[in-house]
Amino acid sequence: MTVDHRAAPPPTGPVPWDKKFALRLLADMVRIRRMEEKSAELYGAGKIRGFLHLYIGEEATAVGALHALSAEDNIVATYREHGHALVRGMDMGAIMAEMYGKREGCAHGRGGSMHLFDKATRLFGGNAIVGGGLPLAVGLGLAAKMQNENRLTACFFGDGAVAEGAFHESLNLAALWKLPVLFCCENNLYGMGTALERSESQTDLCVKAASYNMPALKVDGMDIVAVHEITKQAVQRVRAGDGPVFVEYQTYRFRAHSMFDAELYRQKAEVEEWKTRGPIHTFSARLKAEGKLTEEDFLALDAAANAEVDAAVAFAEAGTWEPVEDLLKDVHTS
Amino acid sequence: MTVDHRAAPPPTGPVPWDKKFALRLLADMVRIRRMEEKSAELYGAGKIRGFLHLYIGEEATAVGALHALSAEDNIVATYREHGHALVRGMDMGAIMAEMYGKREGCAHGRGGSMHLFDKATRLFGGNAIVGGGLPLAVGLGLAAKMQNENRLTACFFGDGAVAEGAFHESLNLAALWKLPVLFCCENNLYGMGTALERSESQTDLCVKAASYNMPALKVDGMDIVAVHEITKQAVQRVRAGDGPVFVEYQTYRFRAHSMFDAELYRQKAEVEEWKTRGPIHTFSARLKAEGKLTEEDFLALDAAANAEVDAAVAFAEAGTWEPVEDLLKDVHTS
Amino acid sequence: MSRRLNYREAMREAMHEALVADPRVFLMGEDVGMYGGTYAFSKGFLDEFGPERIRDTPLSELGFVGAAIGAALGGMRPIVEVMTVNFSLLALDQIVNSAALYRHMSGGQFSVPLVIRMTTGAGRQLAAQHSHSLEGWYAHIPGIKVLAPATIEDARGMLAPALADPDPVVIFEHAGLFNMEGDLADDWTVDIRSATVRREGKDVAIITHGGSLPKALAAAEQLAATGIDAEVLDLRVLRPLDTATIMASVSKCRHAVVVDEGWRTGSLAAEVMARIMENVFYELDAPVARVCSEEVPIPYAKHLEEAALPQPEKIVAAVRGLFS
Amino acid sequence: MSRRLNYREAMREAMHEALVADPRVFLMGEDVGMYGGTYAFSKGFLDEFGPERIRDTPLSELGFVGAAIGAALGGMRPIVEVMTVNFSLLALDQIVNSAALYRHMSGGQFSVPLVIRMTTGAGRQLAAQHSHSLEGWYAHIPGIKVLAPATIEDARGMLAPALADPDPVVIFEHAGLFNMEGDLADDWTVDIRSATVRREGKDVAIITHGGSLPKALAAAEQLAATGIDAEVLDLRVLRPLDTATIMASVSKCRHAVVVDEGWRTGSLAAEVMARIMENVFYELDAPVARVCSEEVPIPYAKHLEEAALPQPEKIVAAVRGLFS
Ligand SMILES: Cc1ncc(C[n+]2csc(CCOP(=O)(O)OP(=O)(O)O)c2C)c(N)n1
Ligand SMILES: Cc1ncc(C[n+]2csc(CCOP(=O)(O)OP(=O)(O)O)c2C)c(N)n1
Ligand SMILES: [Mg+2]
Ligand SMILES: [Mg+2]
Repeated sequence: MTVDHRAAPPPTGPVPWDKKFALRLLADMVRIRRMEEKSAELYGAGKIRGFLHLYIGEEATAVGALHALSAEDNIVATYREHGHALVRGMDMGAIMAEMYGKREGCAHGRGGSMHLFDKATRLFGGNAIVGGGLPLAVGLGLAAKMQNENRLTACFFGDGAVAEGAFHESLNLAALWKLPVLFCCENNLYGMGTALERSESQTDLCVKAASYNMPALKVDGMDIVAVHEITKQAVQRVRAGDGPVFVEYQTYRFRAHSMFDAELYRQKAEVEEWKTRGPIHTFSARLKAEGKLTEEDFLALDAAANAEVDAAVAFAEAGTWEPVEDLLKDVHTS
Repeated sequence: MTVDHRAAPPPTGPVPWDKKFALRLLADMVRIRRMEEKSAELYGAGKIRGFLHLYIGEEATAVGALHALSAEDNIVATYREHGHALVRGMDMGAIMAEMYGKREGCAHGRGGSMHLFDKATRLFGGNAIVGGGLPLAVGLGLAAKMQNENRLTACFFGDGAVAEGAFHESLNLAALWKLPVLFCCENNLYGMGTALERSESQTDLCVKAASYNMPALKVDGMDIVAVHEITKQAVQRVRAGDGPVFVEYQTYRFRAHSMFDAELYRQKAEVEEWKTRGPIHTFSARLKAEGKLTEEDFLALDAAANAEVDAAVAFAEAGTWEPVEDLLKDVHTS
Repeated sequence: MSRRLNYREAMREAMHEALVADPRVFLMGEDVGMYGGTYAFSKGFLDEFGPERIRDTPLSELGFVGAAIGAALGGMRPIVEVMTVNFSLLALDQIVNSAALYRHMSGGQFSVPLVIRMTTGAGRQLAAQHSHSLEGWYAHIPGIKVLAPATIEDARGMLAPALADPDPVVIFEHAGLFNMEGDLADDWTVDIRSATVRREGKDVAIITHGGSLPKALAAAEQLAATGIDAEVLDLRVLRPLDTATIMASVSKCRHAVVVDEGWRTGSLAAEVMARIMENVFYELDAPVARVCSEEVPIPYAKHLEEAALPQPEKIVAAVRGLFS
Repeated sequence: MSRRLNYREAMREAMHEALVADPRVFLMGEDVGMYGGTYAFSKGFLDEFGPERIRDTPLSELGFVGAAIGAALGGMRPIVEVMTVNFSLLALDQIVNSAALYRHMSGGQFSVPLVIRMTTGAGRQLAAQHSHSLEGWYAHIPGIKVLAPATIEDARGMLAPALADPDPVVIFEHAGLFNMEGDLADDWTVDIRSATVRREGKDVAIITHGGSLPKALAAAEQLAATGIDAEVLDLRVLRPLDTATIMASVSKCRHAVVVDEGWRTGSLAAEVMARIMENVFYELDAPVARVCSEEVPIPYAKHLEEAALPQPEKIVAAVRGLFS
């Protein structure tokens, strides 16, 4: 499952899934892609403001990983979480309305793009402090263990977060206390403009994780099949009750870090090379080669995604503003 | 050099040093021991207040390690630093007066036991935040490197500090930037009342350190010969300019954590067993066996230590109080 | 009827009660278990409740406080002990950026029913890194409640309502109070909403909290001997401040001194003065004064430490200043 | 003679000058190098000064701020950039427990000649975790100086004296000011000791700093149109506060409003009010009012964020309130 993160060939090979499942995952990747493209457009149009971090290029990770979880599991994510929220089951309209800052958004416009929360699907945010979600995930794991609940907590974070003290303290606590936490490291090689090798003395993040006495797996994050299969294995191990597992998803973001990034820190050619490994077109090609996907199938699911996006935007546009009189709502429960 | 930390036999074997050097190190251990015993007594008598952390049992570490350094090197230590301060060359009177809170103390009574500082010997404290010294040591290393100074920074810290985020961030920075830092981990198996295996998922601290791509050595911290020789090696490697080195000194404190500790967390028998490995009597025995130490030698150096302690106490007793009008002094330079 | 116990025993009893009453409650922090609690607040708990519920943590303040927040999100009712406020600086990100914000950022979907306890204050010659009084900082943060039990009753009674609160509550326990003894009435009741008058008076309102309360009461006695009848108001709840009770005392006495162990500039005392200015300016017969810590890292030496902190004599002098 | 530039350019020039002037000066922080600076303050520096002196750091706020303190102890003159005040919570332990205390704890042996720069403030819809204004917290700590450049001149001029200071200096740069343009006189001079009157007036002193200065000036213009002549005082130096200049304005105007983007309770505004109470109580014709942020984590939605922050209209209303 190890890949050379920089210059791996595009993912190929058989897809061990039935057509229905394969198309579902493909459709989810396309849904994310279309939603993100629209978000970028809406940012340009001033409909979405603040910081906006797109998941374009990384779709295989959230989709492959989240489909390996059950509805009882907890999710903790970062500010780059639109895709996770969507795949986890949040309504795209509620996501879009939140990014518009509308009352109909999941947090009534209080949170915005970086803070999508959804109690129904156990999405505990949307955290915009790098590494900030890791201790929370440990605690959610602790709560599940103490209450004998059969749920794990999947915590998504980037390669940049690995340098934070929070990473260290959290991995140690989870391993020491044998908590049901799945650490999902989305290694896209950059934390903002800082390349991994300029951030870590040890760039093999699995070696770092393993130093906590925790199983650590790495996978080609552009290959949704590999992502899903390895995550299933990892989930099984976590559910066995022997403690946390770390998975490094080796991926890449095709867009800028946020909407304010001149991308001085990487070469256009590098981005282009990675695009040849794009998770959607490579997976589509594999499915087509196996006869599990026709061009019509793809067009249909793409059209559905676009329709969903249009509906979500319409929903957000039609949304209302939280009354200013309610400014102080939800600071405290009572 | 690896020892089983729990049940190693007392250190034995040849001492590869001439008599003069051997006796100097022995004398330093005895000086610390006598000073610490007196400090405990003075604490009981109310002369020293606040928190007092004794180094009794751990003398071989500071003495063996510090004698491997040069006068140009920087030292960063913890609240358990009396021994380091003394061996580094601070006047015992200035130490004692500081613990009395007297004006003649190294910090005019502002710092007390936990905050011994000495510009002349480049002792940058005495830090009472667990792990707090580690980032400072990284910075001192950075300053030395940027100024092309041939000095390393030795940073002492306990096993408990390894769990702190500061440890993680500091080791990574030092290794990433290849800084001349010697990380001296005094692993005495407990952080206050918490045993190492209840604090770390990975109890081999060298494995942890190595995960930063840093050479990591472990040594029997009760064996001053081993401590000194391995530290010399480590120092050489640091001076070579390839970055930091981590040394784990496996040691044990014979006394309570501080003066307020009922020691509920460890067995008397364990303490007694460790005492059989006490650094002073085992080293003395080895020297005697080799004919490098006579009983008279020992009595003489012990007497000298006691005399030094008496003089230090007299100095502290005769000391004066910083005038209350000077309360606000030294908050800012001007 | 009443019985005699000290502050430490009172808090210990409160925790014991909570642990017995609710299986979701657990205690976690550095050395709360095997060591018996840094200040012996949880002595014996490990044997009684086991290591799952009396959970010793590694030295990872950011991590375990964050974990407590997560556990609260996950349905537990953690009591997390940060050994002292000094080390809480390492955990502030989680307290301010997670615990305090989660309810609001999630549009009311998630709340964090967490109690954070920490020792605060100086007075034991622990020097600059172990002597902070940062209650005022915490009281600045929307989304958390801040309590400062300064009596046996409050040490005994504030924990239960704090645990019942669906949102994060921070409790500051001043180290100078731990051995203080007092009588606890059998029918005590304690809320976590109001300030309380600890000594009635009519000439000046001395407004304080936590470790400064005994000093304020001592000052009031000294003042009484010279004919000044001081009221002593214990803020008790530092966020949200009980403005009405403060104003009632100040309006009555027309003079006020605020006593706060925080450093003067930016102290909680400043906030109390600002509120007095806003609410009862015209009822003041003199400007409100404050007695705070001097603007110096707290020194080790006893005489310097004493000089740095509020003391009854300084309070007396400040009160006299109002009438001169 | 003068020339036109914006805040960002002014600060960039100041850093450039410092880097050229003193080989001990270096800049370190997240994305100061390859990325060109989060807010482009250091664009081009990496090429000009190289990676040793324009040092990109991993995401390790505690570690690299502590390292900057260590480098200062070791003879360098670091400028450490913490991307925003929000993330500085992770580094607070090193700032408060090391940088601020080392001189005192060492009895004057060691000082920490360090400059910490950070972006502060809200107003760009970055939501609760990216919108703190914690200058008031920092201004509470003895041992550090706190600056808030709010003009082109101050952005250009405060860095050099901060670097010359032998003790730690924290500089807060409000994100709302970065694109503000202004004229810089060729003979500008800037100190880091005094508050400054930005607009003279006689009826009310509006006392503010940082990102609220333009709002206060806008409010003053609106007030002028209705016959109220407001003086606008820019605190500039938040620790130590220039009490004399504050009192001069307040004594003259006999009315004051303090404007501060911090949350109301425990804001720096409270400290200013407390000092006014202590110093010029009898010269006030009305209680001092304040305009601060509402007690809510800053919401994302524009209309809610605006409602949460000080605005010229609120300042105008507060001033009018004093005269009604
Ligand atoms: C504690 C903290 N420091 C800095 C930032 C600013 N910041 C936001 S995202 C980011 C990069 C994080 O990189 P990584 O963890 O790899 O995630 P990615 O953005 O690549 O998904 C930075 C530096 C922050 N939000 N929080
Ligand atoms: C950040 C922080 N947390 C907690 C403490 C309280 N404390 C002081 S010493 C200590 C134990 C540290 O153990 P270790 O690092 O192993 O050093 P040792 O005392 O064994 O030499 C603790 C918990 C502290 N001073 N700082
Ligand atoms: Mg990344
Ligand atoms: Mg230890």
